[in-house]
Amino acid sequence: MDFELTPEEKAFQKEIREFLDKECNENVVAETLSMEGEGPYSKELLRKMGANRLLTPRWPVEYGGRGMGAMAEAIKVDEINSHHAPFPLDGVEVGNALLICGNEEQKKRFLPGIARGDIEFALGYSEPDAGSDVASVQLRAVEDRDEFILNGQKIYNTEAHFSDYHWLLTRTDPSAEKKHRGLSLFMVDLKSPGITIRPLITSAGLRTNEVFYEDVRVPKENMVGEKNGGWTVIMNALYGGGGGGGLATGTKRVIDTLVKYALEEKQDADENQWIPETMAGLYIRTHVGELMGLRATAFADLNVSPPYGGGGAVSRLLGGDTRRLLYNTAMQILGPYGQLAKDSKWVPLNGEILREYMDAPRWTIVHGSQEIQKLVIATRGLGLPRR
Amino acid sequence: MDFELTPEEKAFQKEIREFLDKECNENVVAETLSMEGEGPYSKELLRKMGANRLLTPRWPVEYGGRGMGAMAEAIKVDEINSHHAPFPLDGVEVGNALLICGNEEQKKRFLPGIARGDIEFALGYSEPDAGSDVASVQLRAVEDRDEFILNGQKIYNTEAHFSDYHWLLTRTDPSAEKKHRGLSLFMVDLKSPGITIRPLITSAGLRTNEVFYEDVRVPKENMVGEKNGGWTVIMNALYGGGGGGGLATGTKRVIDTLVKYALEEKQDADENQWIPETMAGLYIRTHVGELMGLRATAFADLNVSPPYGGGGAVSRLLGGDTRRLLYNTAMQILGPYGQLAKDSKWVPLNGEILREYMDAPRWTIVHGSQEIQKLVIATRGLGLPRR
Amino acid sequence: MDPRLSEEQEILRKSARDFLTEKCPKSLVREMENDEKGYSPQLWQEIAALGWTGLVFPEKYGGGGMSFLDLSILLEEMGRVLFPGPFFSTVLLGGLPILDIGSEEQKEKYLPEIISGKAIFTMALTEASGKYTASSVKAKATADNGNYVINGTKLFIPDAHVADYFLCVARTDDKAKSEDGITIFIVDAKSPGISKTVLKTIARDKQCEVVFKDVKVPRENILGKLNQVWGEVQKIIERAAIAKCCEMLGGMEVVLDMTVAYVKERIQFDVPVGVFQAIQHHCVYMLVDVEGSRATAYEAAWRVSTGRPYSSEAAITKAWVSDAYQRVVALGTQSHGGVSIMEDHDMPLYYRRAKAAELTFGDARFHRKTVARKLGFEVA
Amino acid sequence: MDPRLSEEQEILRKSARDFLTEKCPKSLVREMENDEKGYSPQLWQEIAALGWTGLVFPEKYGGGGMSFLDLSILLEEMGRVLFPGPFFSTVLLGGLPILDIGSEEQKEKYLPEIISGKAIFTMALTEASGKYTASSVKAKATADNGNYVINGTKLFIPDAHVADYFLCVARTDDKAKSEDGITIFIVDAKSPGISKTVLKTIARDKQCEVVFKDVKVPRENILGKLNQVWGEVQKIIERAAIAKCCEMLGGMEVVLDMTVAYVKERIQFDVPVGVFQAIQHHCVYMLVDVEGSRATAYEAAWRVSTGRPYSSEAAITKAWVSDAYQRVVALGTQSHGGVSIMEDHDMPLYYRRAKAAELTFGDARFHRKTVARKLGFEVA
Repeated sequence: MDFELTPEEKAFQKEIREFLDKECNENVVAETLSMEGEGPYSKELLRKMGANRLLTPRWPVEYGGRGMGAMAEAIKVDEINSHHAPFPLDGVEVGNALLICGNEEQKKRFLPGIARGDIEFALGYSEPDAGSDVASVQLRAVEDRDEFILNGQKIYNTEAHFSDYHWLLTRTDPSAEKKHRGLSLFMVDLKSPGITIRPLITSAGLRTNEVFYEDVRVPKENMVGEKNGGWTVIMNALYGGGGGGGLATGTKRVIDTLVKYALEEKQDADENQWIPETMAGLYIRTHVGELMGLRATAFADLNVSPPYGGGGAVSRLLGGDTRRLLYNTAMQILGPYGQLAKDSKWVPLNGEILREYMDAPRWTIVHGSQEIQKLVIATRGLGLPRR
Repeated sequence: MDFELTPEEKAFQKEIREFLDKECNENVVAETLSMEGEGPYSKELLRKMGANRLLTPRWPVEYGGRGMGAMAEAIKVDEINSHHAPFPLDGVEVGNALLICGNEEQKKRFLPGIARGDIEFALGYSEPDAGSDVASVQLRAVEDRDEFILNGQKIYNTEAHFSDYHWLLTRTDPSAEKKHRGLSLFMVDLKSPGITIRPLITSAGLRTNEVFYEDVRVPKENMVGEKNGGWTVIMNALYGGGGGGGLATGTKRVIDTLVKYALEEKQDADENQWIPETMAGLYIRTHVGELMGLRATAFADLNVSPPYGGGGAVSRLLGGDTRRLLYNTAMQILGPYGQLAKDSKWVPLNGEILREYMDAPRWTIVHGSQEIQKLVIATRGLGLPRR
Repeated sequence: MDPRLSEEQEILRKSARDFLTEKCPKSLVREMENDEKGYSPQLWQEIAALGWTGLVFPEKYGGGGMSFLDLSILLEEMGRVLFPGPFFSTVLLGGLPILDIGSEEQKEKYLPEIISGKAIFTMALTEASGKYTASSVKAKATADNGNYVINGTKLFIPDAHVADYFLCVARTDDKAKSEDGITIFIVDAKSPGISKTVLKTIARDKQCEVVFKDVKVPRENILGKLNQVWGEVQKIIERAAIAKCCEMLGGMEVVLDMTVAYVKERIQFDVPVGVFQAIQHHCVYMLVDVEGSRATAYEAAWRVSTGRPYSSEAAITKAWVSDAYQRVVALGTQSHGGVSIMEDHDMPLYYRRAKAAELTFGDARFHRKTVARKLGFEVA
Repeated sequence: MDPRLSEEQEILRKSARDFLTEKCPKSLVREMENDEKGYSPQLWQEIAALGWTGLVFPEKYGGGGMSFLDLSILLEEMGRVLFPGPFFSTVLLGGLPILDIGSEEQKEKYLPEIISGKAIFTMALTEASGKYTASSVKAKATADNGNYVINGTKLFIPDAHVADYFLCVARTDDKAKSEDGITIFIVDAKSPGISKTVLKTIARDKQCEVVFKDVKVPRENILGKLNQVWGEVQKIIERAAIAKCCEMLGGMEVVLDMTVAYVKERIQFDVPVGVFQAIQHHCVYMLVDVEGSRATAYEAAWRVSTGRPYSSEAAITKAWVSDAYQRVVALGTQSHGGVSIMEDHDMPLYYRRAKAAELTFGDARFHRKTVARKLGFEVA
């Protein structure tokens, strides 16, 4: 047993940390925290990261990676988060699935571009009637010689307005008896005629999108996996990354900020006596979640199932709850000042706490609701029966 | 709107409180808190209460009641609880169902006896394979001229060892397509040949029983309601009482005891600074639950559905959670002393907290698990669909 | 015990609901969030004409002579639709305090203005600490030639930007104990030396910073006793907390209703999501919170209405309802899923106001401490 | 990072599990709850013969020379079967402290006795306050003719009734700061003046009151430094807390396993209850708690084992595992329903021990305060 990163991982951590300390300037951070998401400064940074092979450390060297493991990926995610750097999650998720399900031509065509920070993907799963029940997507793809013609609507496609490609789950067989057997996955150029992207703004002010398809044509070679085999592809995208996240530098930094705020602003110890123990509880949750995640990630790198098969999903579930508790507690510490928005007079901590508090529900809903996560853990991890 | 008891209710509260202050002596309390439950002192007290018409205030005068409402019943329950007096719940529950489903002869034969404290009933619902799923009971009742012959097993029948009759749910039609359509309800004399009662002890040291039936004969006139109509009868027993509990004098007394203990024994204010706010939170929960229960009970007396139809089940759900929180908190206040049992050296508060802590899981499991309660509220109260 | 509303109260509720459903759609609520005033003067005149601004005041001043419980029912309805504007400030933090402790002259002067919808009031109480305690009142009023001069900064003051008058709570004796040197002044909002800044809040509800710089107030504008008015201020806060809980109750009801309706309709995995046990349990716990809030808010309002003491009940109610509303919006959002975190959905309107309401007149922790004191603990 | 056990550790785990499955069935656990001694001397000799009592001690004293992590794995296995007896006290509260700070003479005298299974040790630390703080040590040891005389009452002392030796923590200088006047004495349990009372505890685990009345101890029985040993006591407690967490982890695993197995088999409403979402969520949160406990307990044990500092990790681990075990037994019981609240079911054995384990070496709140201090707060 050993809980330390390997020398190679430590070196990678140092490299990406120092890189981001230097390159992730306030323009980039402002874009990350803005309503619109990625902008020109972010794009520039991503290309620089790509040039240094910092975006996809886990991929094979031939596709622009470093051939490292899930732990390197976890280190990267942690550093990106804690620097408020842009987060090219979707491209990496797509690439992971391509590595498993794509053909050689697709891999060569897309992976190096993603790794360089040139190609951005937006995930196109959810539809108005297909939320947690992803298998019921209706966006129709009809074969027409060497193309497919797409018609329908996607929703909550967060990166669509600045991405190059859509990773699109479609229905190719509406008569399939089991609905997840009639799906196919396409990579669609978002500049294709017939695509309309409309902004949708969350209550935290973040931009996401509705994407409408009207007679959009996509060449057959952009289909990933088999026709009607789209379910396998997205399962690989969702769970194929393996690992379990892990490091929680960002969350620990928020805790530090709050501790500092409490020590400076809340000196009335008697009245605020609840704060130390509560913050300690949050720190403990964060630390335990981090250790769980690190273990799951290390098991993934060894290609060994962790005990009970719970793996990364279990640590992510804990992390989701921790996040919600953390920002609720933060708002309580700020008291009436907590309700003040970014550019208000008297706003504390730049309004970041309020922003995160408003954004908190998204974390337990998006990327598969917590209920679905629990179903996956219960049935896959613990082997409980399904209805 | 008015939140005060009526003068008649206040008078009844005063009467039963003064009666129990005087009559519920330490012998009775010892029996109530003992492993075995009701004993001779309890029986004597119940008969005295019956003679004063204190046991069934809600029943019509002709059957031994006072013709009062659900609020009087709630007052009675509260006083019995807070005095640690014996709790003839099952008899009253049986009587409530008899009032609705019994024939006149059955009412005359049983109700006055229950009201006098002469006849005790034990509920016979659960079986090893029929817990929350009561409708799947298997204890078989086969018609044989003017009798039924009973074979099978019941479990968790708490009062069986000191009761006179068993309120027994049986299967009369094993081929019924919907299993709850093949049930019938009998009142069985527990002294009948063929009945064996075996003690089962809970981890809190409370006695409950397994009851075995081997060719036990019960006369037809002891069947309540229609043959194969047992489900209707037990629904009336479980939910026919109406009202929603309400007063929480007992719980508030426990809170007072803990506050006093904390003030005397935990004077190290700095270290125990979590206690006041936590106890206040429990007091608030208790008080809110009490008000909810009182409202539900008052609505029942008016024969009006409360808003959302939630009624008493909702306040009982809150109460169950409060109970668990209360004894968990109590154990934390007692610290290492909390683990000491009744007759140990150094035991605090006579070991009552530990006893209740050990007994706590029973409250969220017995009388229909909390999951079933929630199902009832969701489907009956909120009209959510069933699967 | 009688849990029912009276016939008159049912009529009030129905007419308020009908009126507000028509006149206060969510489009107006959204518009007023970004409006400089934050309310519709025309709608304000309409509710004054309906008698709402005067509902709770005696007939002799032109009011409706109705009870605090009646007012609570109206507030519950306003809470349902998220009625924007200075109604709460004017009635709870202006009119009622004047009715409580004003001189007859003051009542005759100000109450008719409130009742007729002419004047908007608010109370300038809290300061930088954000607390509702006597020691937090640092703004100073200094006697000067028989009049007073006020200096200080008040924070989180609702509707100050449109108020015609402030009840300004200031320290008039800084040598006495905290509780013994506080006085309320009725201050004309147009007095020289007052400057106001609207804060940007989660509920976009126009809470303000108000700076008093050498603001002159005539001696006859003292409301109640000189120096000895903290007990009255506490009563005003407690009553306002109860009233706020009634408003919050209305909001919780709507969140529950819309959640239950949604989960009955929303199909996933070929069934309405309301069949899933997790969703059912979410809804059940929302119901527990709504019904608990109703029970305790109504009881507290009934106590105010019938002249019973209500200090403990205010603390119990605000503690419970503050937490309960938070839980209800969280579970409602979780039950809805993605659709309800979009800005154009109604849920965020309630989610944001639940937080603002939690914070005003003391959060749950503040009130739990009050209850702890009543249980016998010494608590800071 | 490598989350795996070594091959040797896997062998240790397997052999321990096989041995304990055979030798320590629940029937023995139940028998020992009511046994006067609380353990089986025969089984004690068997585990000594297997090398368990000596596992963690250097080979030069006859021990196995294995690591603290190896010991933790053994404790996890003991926690699974609820192994009764003074193993924990003897090794964690007797042998390891002697190994830490004993003189070579003391090591040579006592360690072989422990390793061979001859002597049972425990530590007499806590008193009436029940706390693990320096100021709680009130028992006095007074110098007398080069020797010491101990007076005082120790409470909640595990296995004192069968111990051959106590490490008695007593105050030798009551004028110095709390932390600076404390000394550990190795006391022969047969010394005149010692009286023991077994307390009746929830876990029936033979915690005792031990009264020292004019108990004479020779000067050479001082363990470590005179007056300056509190830092060592803290290390002993922290390490014991980590070890206890490994034991608790074993218990939690079994509760999860038996719950998952039960809900797969138990049929209600014509389906295994494990299909119900509420039951699934119970099990999922149990898994979160078990895996969280495993991660933090293993990391902490690894730190002890590799000579890294472990003070923070002990606090984090004991805080988490104490709460987690409580949640696991509560959810496990709720998922089982009625059957698991019966005394003859295995669940109450774990339910009761979860509470006892929570309380020993500081409960979650105690350790959260330690973590709060490490975050920078000043906490009492």
